[in-house]
Amino acid sequence: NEVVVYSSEDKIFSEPVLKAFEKKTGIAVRAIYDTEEAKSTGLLHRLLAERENPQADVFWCGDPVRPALLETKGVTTSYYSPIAKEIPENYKDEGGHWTGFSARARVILYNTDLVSMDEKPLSIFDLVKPEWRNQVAIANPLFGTTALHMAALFIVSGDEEAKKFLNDLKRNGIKIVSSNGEVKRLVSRGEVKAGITDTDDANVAILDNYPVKIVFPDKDGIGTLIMPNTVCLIKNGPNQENGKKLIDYLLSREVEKKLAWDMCAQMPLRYDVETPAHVFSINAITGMNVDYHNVAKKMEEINGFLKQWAGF
Amino acid sequence: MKSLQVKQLVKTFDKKEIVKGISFEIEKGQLLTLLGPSGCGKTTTLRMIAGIEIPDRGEILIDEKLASSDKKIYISQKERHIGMVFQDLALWPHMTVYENIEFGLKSNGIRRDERRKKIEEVLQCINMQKYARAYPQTLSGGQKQLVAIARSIVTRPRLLLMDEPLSNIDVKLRQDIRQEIKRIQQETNITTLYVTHDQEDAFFLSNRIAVINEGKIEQIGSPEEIYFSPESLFVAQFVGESNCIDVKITGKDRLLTPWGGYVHPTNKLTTGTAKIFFRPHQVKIDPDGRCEGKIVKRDFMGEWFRYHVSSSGVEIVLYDENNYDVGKYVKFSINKMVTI
Amino acid sequence: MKSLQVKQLVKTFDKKEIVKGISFEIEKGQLLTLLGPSGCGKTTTLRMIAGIEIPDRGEILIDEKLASSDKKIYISQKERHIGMVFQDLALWPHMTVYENIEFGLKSNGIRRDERRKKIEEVLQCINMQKYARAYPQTLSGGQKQLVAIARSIVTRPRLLLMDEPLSNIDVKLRQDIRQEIKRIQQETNITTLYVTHDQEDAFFLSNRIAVINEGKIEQIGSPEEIYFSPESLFVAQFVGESNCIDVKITGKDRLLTPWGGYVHPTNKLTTGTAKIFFRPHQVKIDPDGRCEGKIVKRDFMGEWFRYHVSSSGVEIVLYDENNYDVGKYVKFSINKMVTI
Amino acid sequence: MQKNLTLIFFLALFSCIAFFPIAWMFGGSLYEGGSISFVYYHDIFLTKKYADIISRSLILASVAAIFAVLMGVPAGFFLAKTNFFLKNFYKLCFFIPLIIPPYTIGIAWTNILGKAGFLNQFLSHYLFLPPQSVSAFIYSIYGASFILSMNLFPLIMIMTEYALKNVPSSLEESGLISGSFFQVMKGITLPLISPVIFSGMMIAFVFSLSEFGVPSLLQLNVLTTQIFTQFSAFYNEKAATALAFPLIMITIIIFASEQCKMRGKSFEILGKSGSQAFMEYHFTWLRVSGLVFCTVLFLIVIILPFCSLLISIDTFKVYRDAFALAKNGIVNSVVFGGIGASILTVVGFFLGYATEKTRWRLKEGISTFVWIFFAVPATVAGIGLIKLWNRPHGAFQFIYGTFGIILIGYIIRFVPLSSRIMANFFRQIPQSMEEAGAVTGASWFRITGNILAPLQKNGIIATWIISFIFCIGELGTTLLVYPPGHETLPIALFTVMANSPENIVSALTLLLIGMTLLPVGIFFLISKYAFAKKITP
Ligand SMILES: Nc1ncnc2c1ncn2[C@@H]1O[C@H](COP(=O)(O)OP(=O)(O)OP(=O)(O)O)[C@@H](O)[C@H]1O
Ligand SMILES: Nc1ncnc2c1ncn2[C@@H]1O[C@H](COP(=O)(O)OP(=O)(O)OP(=O)(O)O)[C@@H](O)[C@H]1O
Ligand SMILES: [Mg+2]
Ligand SMILES: [Mg+2]
Repeated sequence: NEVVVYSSEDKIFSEPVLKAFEKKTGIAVRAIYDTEEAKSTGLLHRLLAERENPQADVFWCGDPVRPALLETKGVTTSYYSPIAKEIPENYKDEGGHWTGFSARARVILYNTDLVSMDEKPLSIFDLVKPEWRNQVAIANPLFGTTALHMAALFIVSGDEEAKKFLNDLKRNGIKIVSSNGEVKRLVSRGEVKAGITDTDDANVAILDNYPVKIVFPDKDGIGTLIMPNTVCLIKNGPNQENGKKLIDYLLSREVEKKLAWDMCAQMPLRYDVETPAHVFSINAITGMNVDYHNVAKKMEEINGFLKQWAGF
Repeated sequence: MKSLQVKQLVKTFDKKEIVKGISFEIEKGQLLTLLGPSGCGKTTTLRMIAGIEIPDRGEILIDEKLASSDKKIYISQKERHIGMVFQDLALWPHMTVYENIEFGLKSNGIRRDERRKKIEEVLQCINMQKYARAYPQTLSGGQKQLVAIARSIVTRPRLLLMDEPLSNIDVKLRQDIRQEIKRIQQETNITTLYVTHDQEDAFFLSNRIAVINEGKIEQIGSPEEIYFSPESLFVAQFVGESNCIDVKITGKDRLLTPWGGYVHPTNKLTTGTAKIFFRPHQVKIDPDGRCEGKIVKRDFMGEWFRYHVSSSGVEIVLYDENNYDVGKYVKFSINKMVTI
Repeated sequence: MKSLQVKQLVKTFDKKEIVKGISFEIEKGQLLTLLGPSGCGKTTTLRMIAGIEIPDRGEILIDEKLASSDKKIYISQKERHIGMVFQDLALWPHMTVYENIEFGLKSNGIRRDERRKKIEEVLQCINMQKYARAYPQTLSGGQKQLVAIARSIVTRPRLLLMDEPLSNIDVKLRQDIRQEIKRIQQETNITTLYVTHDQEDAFFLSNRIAVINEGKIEQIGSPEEIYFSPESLFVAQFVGESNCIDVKITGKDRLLTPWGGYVHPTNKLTTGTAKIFFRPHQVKIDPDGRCEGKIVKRDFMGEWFRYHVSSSGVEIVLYDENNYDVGKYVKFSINKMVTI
Repeated sequence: MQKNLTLIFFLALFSCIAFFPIAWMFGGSLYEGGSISFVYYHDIFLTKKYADIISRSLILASVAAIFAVLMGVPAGFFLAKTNFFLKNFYKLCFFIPLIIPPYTIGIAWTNILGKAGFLNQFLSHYLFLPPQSVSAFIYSIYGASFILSMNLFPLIMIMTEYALKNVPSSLEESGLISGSFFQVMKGITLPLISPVIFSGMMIAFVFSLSEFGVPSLLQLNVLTTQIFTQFSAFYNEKAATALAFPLIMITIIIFASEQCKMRGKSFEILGKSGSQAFMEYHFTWLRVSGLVFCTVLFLIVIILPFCSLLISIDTFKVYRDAFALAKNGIVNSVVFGGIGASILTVVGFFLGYATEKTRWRLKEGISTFVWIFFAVPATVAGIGLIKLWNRPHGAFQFIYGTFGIILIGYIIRFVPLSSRIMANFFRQIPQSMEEAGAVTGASWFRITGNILAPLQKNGIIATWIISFIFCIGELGTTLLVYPPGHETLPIALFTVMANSPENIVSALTLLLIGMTLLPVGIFFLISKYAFAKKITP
């Protein structure tokens, strides 16, 4: 009586949730977590390689795009969780292959020792300005959430715009680092003034009480990218039923709340889950208006460009 | 019955032929000595017989069973029941003297108490009992060799190969060990193949001696044969000291030597030149000898003096117990000689 | 001037005293040989002189400068300018013969072409030119030793220590090398300390011989002294073969031997017992000898036969060129004898 | 016979385990659109871009290897050849960099050499190096080499140390007669152990060549990061595999060159006698310089990078949390590492023997064959393993579902390593030792047990320790194949690394160090007594 879950959400956030599920249902959860070093793609490879003879039942993914990939490779199967009705439509796959829940967003993290309140960037487009020369860090746009962010950006502001923007950033000496964690590290240590990263990384930096603050960019412009966690059911997993149970649990209000109050400060997709002061709820910030399937497609298109942009 | 037959053995090291078709046989319980200059291939031969080196050509039969033929091995090292004293000993540094000797017994599955008995016995006869617990590298050169000997004989092998086992052992002890080896070898009649540079050892121990030169056997025979009737110049000169002098054959059994004519069998020849050969102690200094010469060099050799005497244009070596000064003129006579 | 002085040298290995106060001196250009049974401490002594082992007590002076005193070292190994042939050679396996010999020259900062010249020279005189590029493990035992010798002499050291350098080399070659060593040693007059078990070598090479027993020197002297007038029973028996027989002293210069009374200096003693001692070849078989005995054993020794003759209750050893059968009764006479 | 059967068995064992998954991957990369094709190889060899990448990889690896030798050989030398204050403490500490994943070391160094790092500020303040250039250095190829060399030098250190312990004093004594200390070291001692040093260098080289963590952290464009990009940005595992091909080529070339260099020479040195087992020198100046060198090294490779770890840990509670996160991993690590190391040592022993001591005609071929697996990227190996072993059938499931699959991973990744080390230590055992045993009629097993193994003692110790550390540190492959609940310490470390408070990470790192050093330390003690018979070469 067990369920096997692969989680590419950071272990320290996801493990407590799964433990809670264990306690609640008495179903033993056997989890495998991913590592930052491998850009959280290790599990993806594992899922793909195990396709012939799946070992996992559930894949808890940190973003809504990789499930799309799995779907196309025929790793996942569709499951409409009853409880998912409470989740807004655009955070769900109409095919039922994945369902989103509490979300992260892309933010600008800046170091308050080096940047005063009124100099702080309000839009990612500010970062091409000369005063930010050599003072901005971003994770390698080929991987992880940054890749999503770029793809989304290309969609909302058109390829030409986006390409130009990126090239300007490059010209402005932006530092391309290995991961969002790195961005966080550099900003909080004051190696650079600001960087583009995820809410959870940013929040941890704050809790480690480094002199950093968050900006949700382009509030009154294109908005920033919101990335729900997603969960999907693996085709022919060993314990389908328990898998579904776990999915139902993960999508529950309870979990969204837990994740909101945890260090990762994930934003509930439900409007009526109460959150700590520093955690906005979705409606409080302007999200980019994109369809994640398109984002997935867009990534395919542009990562050639990004590859040479990032110098690989 | 023959315990060892070697037929046309050939071994080549990086394109240099080292052993060039050696053949010999040893009867059960006999001891054959290989004599020969450094680098003539003695060790290599031994190693091939032991099965360590693989011959390029030739056959080896042990107890008349084919052990190896050309490059093919039929009897593996361990079935050959060989005891070997390596020229460079190859004692095991991580084992005490006792364990070094014990190893062979162990691997022949002999019981512990049995082993202890045998080992103590053999330690006795090389009298090294008090070194049983010592590690080889704390032993003196000679002691190491003794251990190596002990290791090789304790298993009472069918065939014993000894490569200069006594080279680092002092004369006195060597004589005892020699006796020991002879005793053991005869009692348990182990067939033995023995390599030495010490001609005393060779003459004392051997039933037969094979003189090897540059990978070929020059002569096989009893010590006496080898010593007194060498078949080739090499043997004559290699074994013991000797004088070789060119002579004219002036007629049947007539030789013209630097000291005038001699009557001596010339095996059928009636003309041409030949060599006569005689040992230093076959020449005697005596007042009424027919040859005379001047002493040009004197070496003290312990048992006797060695004199280099130059006489009628040739220099000969002779031994005498008495002490004559260099420069003195002496008369001498040649008691025995051989023509080659 | 003395190139080497050793005073009361003592060395202890794990509580066993191995060298027990050895003292000797060597004049510049002289050659001293250490003779002694296996394990008597010869190598250890050499190693201490070379500075490899640190003496527990005693002084070593080289060219009359204090090299080490008790446990303190004053002259480092390198400054001692020593050439040494190790008993177990210790050639460097990763270097060719050439490189092995070259090392010493290199580290004495000799120029390349210079080096080549010297090395070729020395290879010449051990005639191993064609092995210059060979690696030690591909050499025969004797060849290895030759390389070790070459390595030790090529640097023309001030002091040459040779530990059984010829043990694995055949008689003929040994004689040549011996000559070589003697030549070099005399020409460049290198002081040499030489260890051997081969008494021929010892007698041939040495100016003086030191007989060591159990870490103590029994006697130092010229070969003749050692051989003919040994000061102790040990020396008498260790060097060469000898007969020692108990006799009664019946009066001034009167001895009663098994063969009746002899007149012989008894250095002042007029009564009691003594030992007489004589060499096997100081006994001659002659029809009108005054003693008679029965041949109980005959060994063929190459140059001569060794006979064990039992006569009037004692067994004596004698050499004779002629071949008598075992069991035969022979008359013999003792030409020389010494009392100890 | 016994001998050949045994050797062939181990050879076959390794081939089956290692060859098929890897062959599978490369086979796949040659197979595109239903037919054989070279699309993925084509531009690797034909475009300038990859030429640059490969050359960059080569620079990275060579510099790292050289640095590692420069640090490791002297360290090993001092540890073996003299005796000084805190010697054993240093010896143990010097393993730390090898234990910690290079990625972590990288972070530590970017921390202290980054613009805001204290060392950077120190340097720029006192040595007037512009902060830019310092941080530029650490983010450059050379920075990466530097970091990797610090990660790898212990490997060379320990190999050097134990090789030196095999050099019998008599060979140095005969040198000291005519040469000074330095001349002897330069002319005799070091050349005698050169095969060991050389292969240590090779291992360091290949390791840096195929290491991914550091280059990716520093965003260097080298082969491994390219491979990773193919894997994780394009999900194109065939292209990725194809990219691993140059790695293997380079490895083979390096290896061949080593084989040539050593041909003909002999390093059979054990069993020679001497005044003691091996020479230790007690010149004061030597001890002092040993102490100084090791202290400086200690400051650079241990104190500097890891003091930040220590200070970042404020409360003891942190350890409890860290322990709670990792306790499962700790047990697994030690158990798997222990078993893995032992297996590696055994297999390595026999493969090393086969490639060094037999008369087989093919042995060079074999050693090359074994060696190339060292260059296979962890991810390729991992995926290959999954594809091969993840099948519904019982046996497969059994292996795949248990830590068996992890051990198999270890074998693929590290048998090349262990067998190489063993082989080079075997070089030092004279043939005659075995021959002398054989003529007594001893079975080969007896010879192996009573003669070869004891004589190989130092080799075995070195191999076990190195294998153990590498096993515990293995991440790339284990991550892909470990069954749920079997995570090892590094995995525990890396899975919580992202986004967990720094002090937890530090605590975990320290745990990792402790958990590795403890067994190693214990092993030192055991090995002191286990091989009770002191072998004094
Ligand atoms: N492994 C080898 N590789 C190449 N040449 C070798 C090898 N072993 C021996 N030789 C050569 O073979 C020749 C004979 O060697 P071997 O050891 O049989 O001589 P030997 O008769 O034992 O001489 P010695 O009496 O000095 O021991 C030597 O010239 C040696 O150089
Ligand atoms: N390192 C050591 N440890 C303990 N005992 C030793 C050591 N070296 C030598 N010995 C002992 O010292 C004694 C003398 O050794 P040494 O090598 O000097 O004898 P030797 O006179 O050279 O004998 P040989 O003529 O056989 O070489 C031997 O009994 C040996 O056991
Ligand atoms: Mg030989
Ligand atoms: Mg000696």
